[in-house]
Amino acid sequence: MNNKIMSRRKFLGLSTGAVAGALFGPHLNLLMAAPEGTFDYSILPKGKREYIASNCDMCVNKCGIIGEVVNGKLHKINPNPKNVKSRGMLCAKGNAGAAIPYSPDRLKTPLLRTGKRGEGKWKEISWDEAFKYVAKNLADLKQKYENRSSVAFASTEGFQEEFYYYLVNSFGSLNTVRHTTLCLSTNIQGWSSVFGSFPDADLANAEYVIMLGSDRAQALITPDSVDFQRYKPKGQKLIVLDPRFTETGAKADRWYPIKPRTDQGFVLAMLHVIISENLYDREFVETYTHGFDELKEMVKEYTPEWAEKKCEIPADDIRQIAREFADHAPRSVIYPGRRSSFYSHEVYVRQTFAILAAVCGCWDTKGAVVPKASIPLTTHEIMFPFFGQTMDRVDKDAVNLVKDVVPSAVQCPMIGTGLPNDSCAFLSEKDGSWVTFREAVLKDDPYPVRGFFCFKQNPVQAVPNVQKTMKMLEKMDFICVIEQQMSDTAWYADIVLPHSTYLESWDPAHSLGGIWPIVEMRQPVIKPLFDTKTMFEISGGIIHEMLKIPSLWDDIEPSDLEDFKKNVVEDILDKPIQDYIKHQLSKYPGAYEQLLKEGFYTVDGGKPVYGTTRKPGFLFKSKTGKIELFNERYKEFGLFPLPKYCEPLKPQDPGEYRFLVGRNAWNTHTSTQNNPYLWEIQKENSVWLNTGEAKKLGIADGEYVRIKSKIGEQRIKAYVTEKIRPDCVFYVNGYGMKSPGMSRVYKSGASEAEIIDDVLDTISGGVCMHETFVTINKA
Amino acid sequence: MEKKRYAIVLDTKKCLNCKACTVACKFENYVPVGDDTYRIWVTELPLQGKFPHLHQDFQPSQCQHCENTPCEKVCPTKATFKTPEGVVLVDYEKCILCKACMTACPYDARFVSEHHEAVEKCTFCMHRVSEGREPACVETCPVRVREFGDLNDPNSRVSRLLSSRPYMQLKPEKNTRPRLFYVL
Amino acid sequence: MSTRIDNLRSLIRVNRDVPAIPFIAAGFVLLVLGLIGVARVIFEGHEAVYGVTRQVPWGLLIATYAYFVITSTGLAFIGGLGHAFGFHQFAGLSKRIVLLAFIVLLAGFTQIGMELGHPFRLMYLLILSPHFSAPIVWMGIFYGIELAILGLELLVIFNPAGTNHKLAAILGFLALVVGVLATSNLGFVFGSLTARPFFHGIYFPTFLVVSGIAGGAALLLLVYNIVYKFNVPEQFKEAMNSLGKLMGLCISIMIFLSFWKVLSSLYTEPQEAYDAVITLLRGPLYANFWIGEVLMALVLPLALLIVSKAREIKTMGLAGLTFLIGMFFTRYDFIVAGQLPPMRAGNEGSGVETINGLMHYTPSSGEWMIFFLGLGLFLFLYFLSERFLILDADAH
Amino acid sequence: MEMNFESLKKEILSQLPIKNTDSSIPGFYAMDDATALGKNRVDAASALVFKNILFYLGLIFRYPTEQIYSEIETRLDTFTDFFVDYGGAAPQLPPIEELQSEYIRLFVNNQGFVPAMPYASCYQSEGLLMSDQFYRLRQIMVKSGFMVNETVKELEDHIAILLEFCAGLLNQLASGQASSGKSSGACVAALMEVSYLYIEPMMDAFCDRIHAYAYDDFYKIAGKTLKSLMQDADTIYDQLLGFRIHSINELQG
Repeated sequence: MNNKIMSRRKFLGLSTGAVAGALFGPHLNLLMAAPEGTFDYSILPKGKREYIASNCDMCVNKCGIIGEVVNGKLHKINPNPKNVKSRGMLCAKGNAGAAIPYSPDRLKTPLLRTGKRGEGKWKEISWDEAFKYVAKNLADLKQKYENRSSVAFASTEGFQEEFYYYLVNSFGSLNTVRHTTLCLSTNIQGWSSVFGSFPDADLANAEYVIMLGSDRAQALITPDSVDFQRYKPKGQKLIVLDPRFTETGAKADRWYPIKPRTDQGFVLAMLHVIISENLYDREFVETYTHGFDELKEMVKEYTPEWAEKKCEIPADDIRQIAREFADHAPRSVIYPGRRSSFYSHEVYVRQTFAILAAVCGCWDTKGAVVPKASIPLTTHEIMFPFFGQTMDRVDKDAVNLVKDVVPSAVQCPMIGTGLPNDSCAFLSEKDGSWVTFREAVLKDDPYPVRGFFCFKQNPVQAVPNVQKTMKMLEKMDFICVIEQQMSDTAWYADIVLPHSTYLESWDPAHSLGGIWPIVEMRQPVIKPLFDTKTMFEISGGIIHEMLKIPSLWDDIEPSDLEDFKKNVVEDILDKPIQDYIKHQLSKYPGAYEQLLKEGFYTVDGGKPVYGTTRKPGFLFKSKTGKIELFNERYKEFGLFPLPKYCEPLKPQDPGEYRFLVGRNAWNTHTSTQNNPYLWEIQKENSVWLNTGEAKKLGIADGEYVRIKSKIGEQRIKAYVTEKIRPDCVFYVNGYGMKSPGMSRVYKSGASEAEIIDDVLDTISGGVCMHETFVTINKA
Repeated sequence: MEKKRYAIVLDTKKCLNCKACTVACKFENYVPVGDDTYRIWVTELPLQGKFPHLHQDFQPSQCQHCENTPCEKVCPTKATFKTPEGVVLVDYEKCILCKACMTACPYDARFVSEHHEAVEKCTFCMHRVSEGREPACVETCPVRVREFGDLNDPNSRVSRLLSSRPYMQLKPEKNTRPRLFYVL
Repeated sequence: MSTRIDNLRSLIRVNRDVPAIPFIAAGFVLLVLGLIGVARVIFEGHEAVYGVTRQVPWGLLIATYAYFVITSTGLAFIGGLGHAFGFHQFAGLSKRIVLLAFIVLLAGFTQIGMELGHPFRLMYLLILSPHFSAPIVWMGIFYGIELAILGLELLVIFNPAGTNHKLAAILGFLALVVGVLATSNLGFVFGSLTARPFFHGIYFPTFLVVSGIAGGAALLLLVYNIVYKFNVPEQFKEAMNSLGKLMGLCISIMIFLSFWKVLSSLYTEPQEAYDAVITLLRGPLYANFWIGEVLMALVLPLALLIVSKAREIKTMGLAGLTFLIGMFFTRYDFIVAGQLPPMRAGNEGSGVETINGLMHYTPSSGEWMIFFLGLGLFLFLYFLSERFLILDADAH
Repeated sequence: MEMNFESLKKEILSQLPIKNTDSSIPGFYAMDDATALGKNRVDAASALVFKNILFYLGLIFRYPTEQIYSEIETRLDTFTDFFVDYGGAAPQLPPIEELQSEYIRLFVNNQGFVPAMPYASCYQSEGLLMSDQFYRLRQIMVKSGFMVNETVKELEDHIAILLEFCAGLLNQLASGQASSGKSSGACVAALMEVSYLYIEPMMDAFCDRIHAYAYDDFYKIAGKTLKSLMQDADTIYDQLLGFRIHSINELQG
C-alpha cells in the first residue's frame, strides 16, 4: 500500500523535470486576476436581498411573481399580491419555477449535430456560427425548393413568440403551426360561432355555475381557479358534470358522472326546458340575437327524457338544473372552460353552451359570461416584405388531406359536405392545425416541406401519434430547435439554440385580455447563468446573417429590402428591447415604470369591464352582426348552422374503455415533471379504473396493468377507485417519458402520446383527445 | 399592550389540493426534496359514499404550535422552545437529535433535517412575520385556505373567522390545544 | 514500591481455566464490525446509515441501548442487595456484578452515543441548558451518576490495598437506588408520551425495572456457567439458587404485567394502543412477540427455573441464556410496536406510507453494526477481565 | 522558501470560515499539529509540478476547442506516467470531433439530462446549480485574487475552473507571491477548502458517472485519474505543505 502511494506520487520527486516544464500560457486561463473589490459577498448568505417583479411562465397563465433574490441567486418566487389577474396566488408550478434556471440539464450553449440525427453527437458552436449556419440553411432551402413555405415554423404561446414571428416573416413562410389545435381551438370556434369571440366567465360574481368537464381545481386558470372558491358569492351553486370525480367535483354542490361527449345533449335538453317553459330572457334574445325561431324548432325534440338516455342524468335533474339556471340568470354561468380538444365535433358542443348563455341573457354583465376586454398596446407598424417565392399553406386543401384521420363514423352526414374548404378550418391562419399540417407534410401534398423550426414546442411529446411526428421529422433537410431543455424534439434537431429562462430575460409587454384586463412584461430576475439568448436576440442574430446572403432577398423589390432593413432591423432588432417595450406602452405614461416596479399595469385601477357589447349599435363579429344562435357562415359552408346533436364515437369491442386525459395542479402538460420539487409530489402516474370494472378484470389497486390502444401500449399502475365512470379510464399526462433525459420520470408511469389516436375535429382542426378506446389487462 | 398569540385558521372546504403551499414552504425554508422531509402537507381524506354519490375533503396541515406542547416538554436541551407569541421553534444549535420530540408529537409534524443537522418543523415563517410578511403557505394559496394572525386582536382575520364559524381541531383528545383551527 | 506491586499482583493473574479466549475473539470481531459501522456513520451520516424514519424515529439502537443499560441497572440492583441489604449470598459475586454492570452500561452508552445526532452537544447542553421537565434529562443524569458510582465501586472493590467494605456497601446501595431511578426514568421517557398510547402510563417504568433485575440475574447465571464451564463451584451454589429464585419471581411479575398490558390494550380497542398490541399479537412483530418475548423471555426460562427447582445451575444458566435472547426481542418490540401506529393516516398526499394501516421499520445493516459494537465491547472487555483479573471476591 | 509555521498556522486558522451561525456554510477544519510544526518548508518545486498537473487536468475537463485539444495533445506525453500511476492506463486521445461530442454528451447536454454534471453544486442538496456553498466559493476566489474571465460563460464551480483555481493557488504558494496583500496562510486555507469542500465531495459520483456513461476511454481514464489523485490529496498536501488535513468530516465540522 505504502509502495503504491510512493509510486503514485512519483511525479513529485522523480519525473519533476518533465512535468515542471509543462508550463501553460496565460492564454489558456479561465481565471483572471480579480481587481480589488470586485465582488462584495462579505455577509453571506444573508447578504443583499432584492425583490424583483416579473411574471410566471410555468404555464399559460402568466401570474404575477416577485422573485426574491439573495446575492444574485433566486431563493424563492413569491406571488405578487397586487396582480389583479392572479389575485396574489402562486401555484406549485409557479413556486417550483425557482429551480428552473438552476437545472443542470438546461441547454447552455448552441449545439450543432455532428453525428446522425437522434444519435446524440453534438459540438459546441458560438452564437455567431450558429446564426450563420441557420441563415445558410434557410438560404439553401429557399434555393432548392424555390418556395419559402417549404420551411415550417412551430411554436407555442409565450411572450417571446412575437419575435419568433419576426424571423418567420423575415423569411416569408406561411407554414406556421401553433399549440392551439392541441388545446382550445374547438372552444374558441364554438363560442365565437355565437358571440364572435371567446369570452371569460365571471366566477367571482356568478350565482349559479355549471362546469362541464372543466377541472378548475387542478387545471389551474387565473383568475377562475381563485374566484370559484375564494371569492364565490354566498350561496353560489356549482354543478359539475365530468366522467371523473375531480377535485372540482369534490367542490361541487352536485356532481354528475356524465357519459362522455353527451354534454351537448344535456345542454340541448336544458334549452328545451328553458324555451318550452318560457324561462329565457325574451328581451335579450329579441335585442341581440339572430335565429331564435330556428333554435326553438330544433330543440323541440331534445326533451329531458331523450337526454336522460344519452347522458345518463335523470330527466328531472336536467329540468331542475335548467330552471335553476334560468332562475339565476343573468348571474348564471355555463363555463366556457379552456382546454376542449376532446371529441369529434366538439365545436358543436361548445356552440350549444354558448347558445344557452345567449338565450338566458347571461352575457356581458356581472356574474355572467363576459367578453374579454383588453388594454390595447401600440404595435410597431411594420410591413414585412412580400416574397415572390411564398406559396400558400401546405394544408390549404384540408379536405383531401385528413380523410384518414376523421373516423368514418363521424364524417357524414353530420357535417354536410365534410370539411370546409378552408386552409385550416376557422382558426386564425397562423395557428394551423397540427394534425392536418402533419398529414400534408407526410403526403408532400401539394409541395414538399423540408425545413422545420421549433420554438419552445415539443411536438414529439405533445402531438398525438408520435410515429407520424417522427416520420415528419425524418423528412426534413434541416431542423432547428430553440429551447430551454434538450426536449425529445430538440434531440432530433440539426442545431439547438439555447433560450434563456423566463427568469433571465426581458420579455415584451403583453396585453392579457379578460374581465380584468392587464398588461404584463418580464424583466430579468437574475443574470443568465449560461450563454443563452432570448428569441429577440436570436431573431436579430439570424436576420443579420440572412441579410448577408443576397440569394435570400432576390424575390423582393430592392426598395422593400431597404424598408425592411430600416424598419425591422435598425429600428427594432438592433435597439435594446426596452425601447421596443417603451414603444408598446407609449400610450400609457408611467406604465413602463410601473411594470418595472410591479410587474403589471392596469388602467382604471384594475376594475372589471362589463357591458361593452351591450351598447346600442354594437356589431358582433358575425355575418349578421348579432349574436348568432343560427350561424349563417356555417350554413354557407354546409355545416350545421344550429348545433344538432352528434352521437359520440362508440367502442368497437365491449371490453374497451374510453381513454380520458387531464391534468393535475402540479404539472404543466409534459414540461415540468422532471422538476425535483414537482416530481416529489407525484413520481409516476396511475390509471384510474372503476372499482366494479377492476373487480371484473381481477385487478387490484396498485397493481401494474397494460393499457393498449390501436396506437400503442403502456404499462402503468392501476388506481382502483369509485371516482370514475365504469366505461372510462384516465391518467394524467407527462409521465413515462421516452427520453432518459427526463431522468426522474423516464419510464415511470405511462405516456399519453404513446396511446392517443390522432382523431381530428373537422371544424376547428383540433385533435380529439378523448376519442381513443383502450383495453386494460394485467401486466 | 397585550402579547400577540399567533394562529392559523384553515377553511379546508376551499382547498383545491393544488400543493402550492407545500412547494412554497420548501423553497422558503430550504427544506430539501425528499420523502420524509416536509414541513407541511395536504392530505386527501378518504373518499366517502358510493358512485355516483361521492364526497371528498382535502386537509392541509402542519405543526399545530400546541399551547400544551408535548415536543417542547420532552426536549432535554430546550432546543424546542416557545416564543412569547406561542410559536414553537427549534434552536438548531441546541438540538442533539434524540428525536424524543418526534415521538412525542401526535401530528407527525417534525423530521430530521440534514441541512440543519437538527430536527425541524414549521416555524409559522417567523422570519417573514417579523418583516411584516405572511407565512409562505398563507401567501401563495390560490383560494386562501389559511389565514394567519393574532388571536388576541379581535379584528384580525383569524379572530373574526373563529368568532363567526364553528371550528374543530386535530386530535382534541390529546389536549394539546393547537394553534391551528379548522373552520367548518 | 514492592508492596504496591505485590498488591497489584493480588488483583491480577492469568486465568487459564476460564474459557475467555473465544469470547474475546468474538468480541474483537464484533468490535471491528462495529467500528466499521461507526466509520460509516461518520462518513455517510446518520440518515444514510440508519433505517429509522420520520414516523419511526426510534429503532434498533434505542432498543439495544435499553437492553444494555436496563440489564446493567438490574445487575446493580442485585449488587446493591448484596452490599447494602445483607443478601450475603450475593456478596461473593460482587466483583463480577460491579464489573459486569459497568461494562454493560458502557456498552449501552455506545448505543445511545451513536444513536444521538449530536452526543457531544448533549454533554455540554445538559449543563448549559438542561430542561428539567424532560424525562431524558433525568434519565441522562441518573445514568451518568450510575456510571460514576459503578466506576467508584470498581475502584473500591479493586483497590489493591484491600476493599473498604463499608464504602462498597454505601456505593452499592446508591447504585441500586440510582439504577432504579435511571431505569424507571427511562421507562418514563416512553411513559410520558401521550401521543403514543401504547407507551403512555406507568407500565414501562415498572416493567423495565423488573425485567432489568431478571436480566441481571440471567446474565450472572449465564456468566458463572460460562466462566466455570458449567460446573459452578459449591461456594456459589447458594448465590445461584437465590439468583434463580429472584429471576423466577421477576419473570412471574413480568408475565403478570404483560398479561394485563395486553388485555387492557385489547379491551374495547383503545385505538393506537390496540393497534400496537395487534402488531405484536398478529401483526408484523408477531414472531418476535410469540417466539422471542413470550417463549424465550417468559415461558421457557420460567419453565427451566421451575424444572431446575432453582438448584440445577446448568439449567438455570440455560434459562439465563434464553431469557437474555428473549429479552432482546422484548426490548425491540417495545420500542417498535409503540411507533407502528401512525400519527397520521397514510392517505394520498399525507406523505405517510402505511402497510395495512401501520408504519414499517426494519433495522438497517448500519444499525446492526452499531449493536455489534456494543455487544463486542461487552464481550471483549468483560472476558479480557475474566482472563486477567481475579474476580472471585471474598464474602464480607 | 522559509516559513514560520507557527504563525502560518495561526494565520490559516484566522482565514478559515469559523463556524458561521448559518449552518449552510461549512465549518472549520483542523490540522495535525505535530505534522504542521514538524516541517517548515513548502516544497516549491513539487508544488509547481502539482500545479501543472492540476492545470492539465483542468484543461482536460474543458470543452475541447481546437486550441484546447492541441494543448492537451501536445502535453499528453509529459503526463503519461502520471496517468498510468493514477488512472491505471495512458489515455489515447480520440479525434477531436469524437472528443467534442463525447464531452457534450457527458458534461453539457444529453437527451434532456447531463450524465456527469461537472458542477460541484450538483452534488450538493437538490442537485441544482448554484447551491448555497457556491457563493462561498466565489468569495474564496475573490479573496484569493481570482475571478472567472469575463468572456467565459461558465459557473465558478465547474470542475475545470476548480482545478485551475487550485493550480493558481499552488502557483501563488510556490512562488511565494500570494496576491497583493494576501498571505500564504489564506492561500493554503483556500486551497484546502476548494480541494476538500468542493472537489473531493463530487469526485465519487462525478467520476463514477463518467465511467458509466462514457463511450470512449479518454474521459474514463481522466476521471479515474482525478478521483485517485484526490484520494491521495492528503498525502500530497502533506508532502507539499508539511501538514495534513485529517478528513473531510473535520472540514465540515
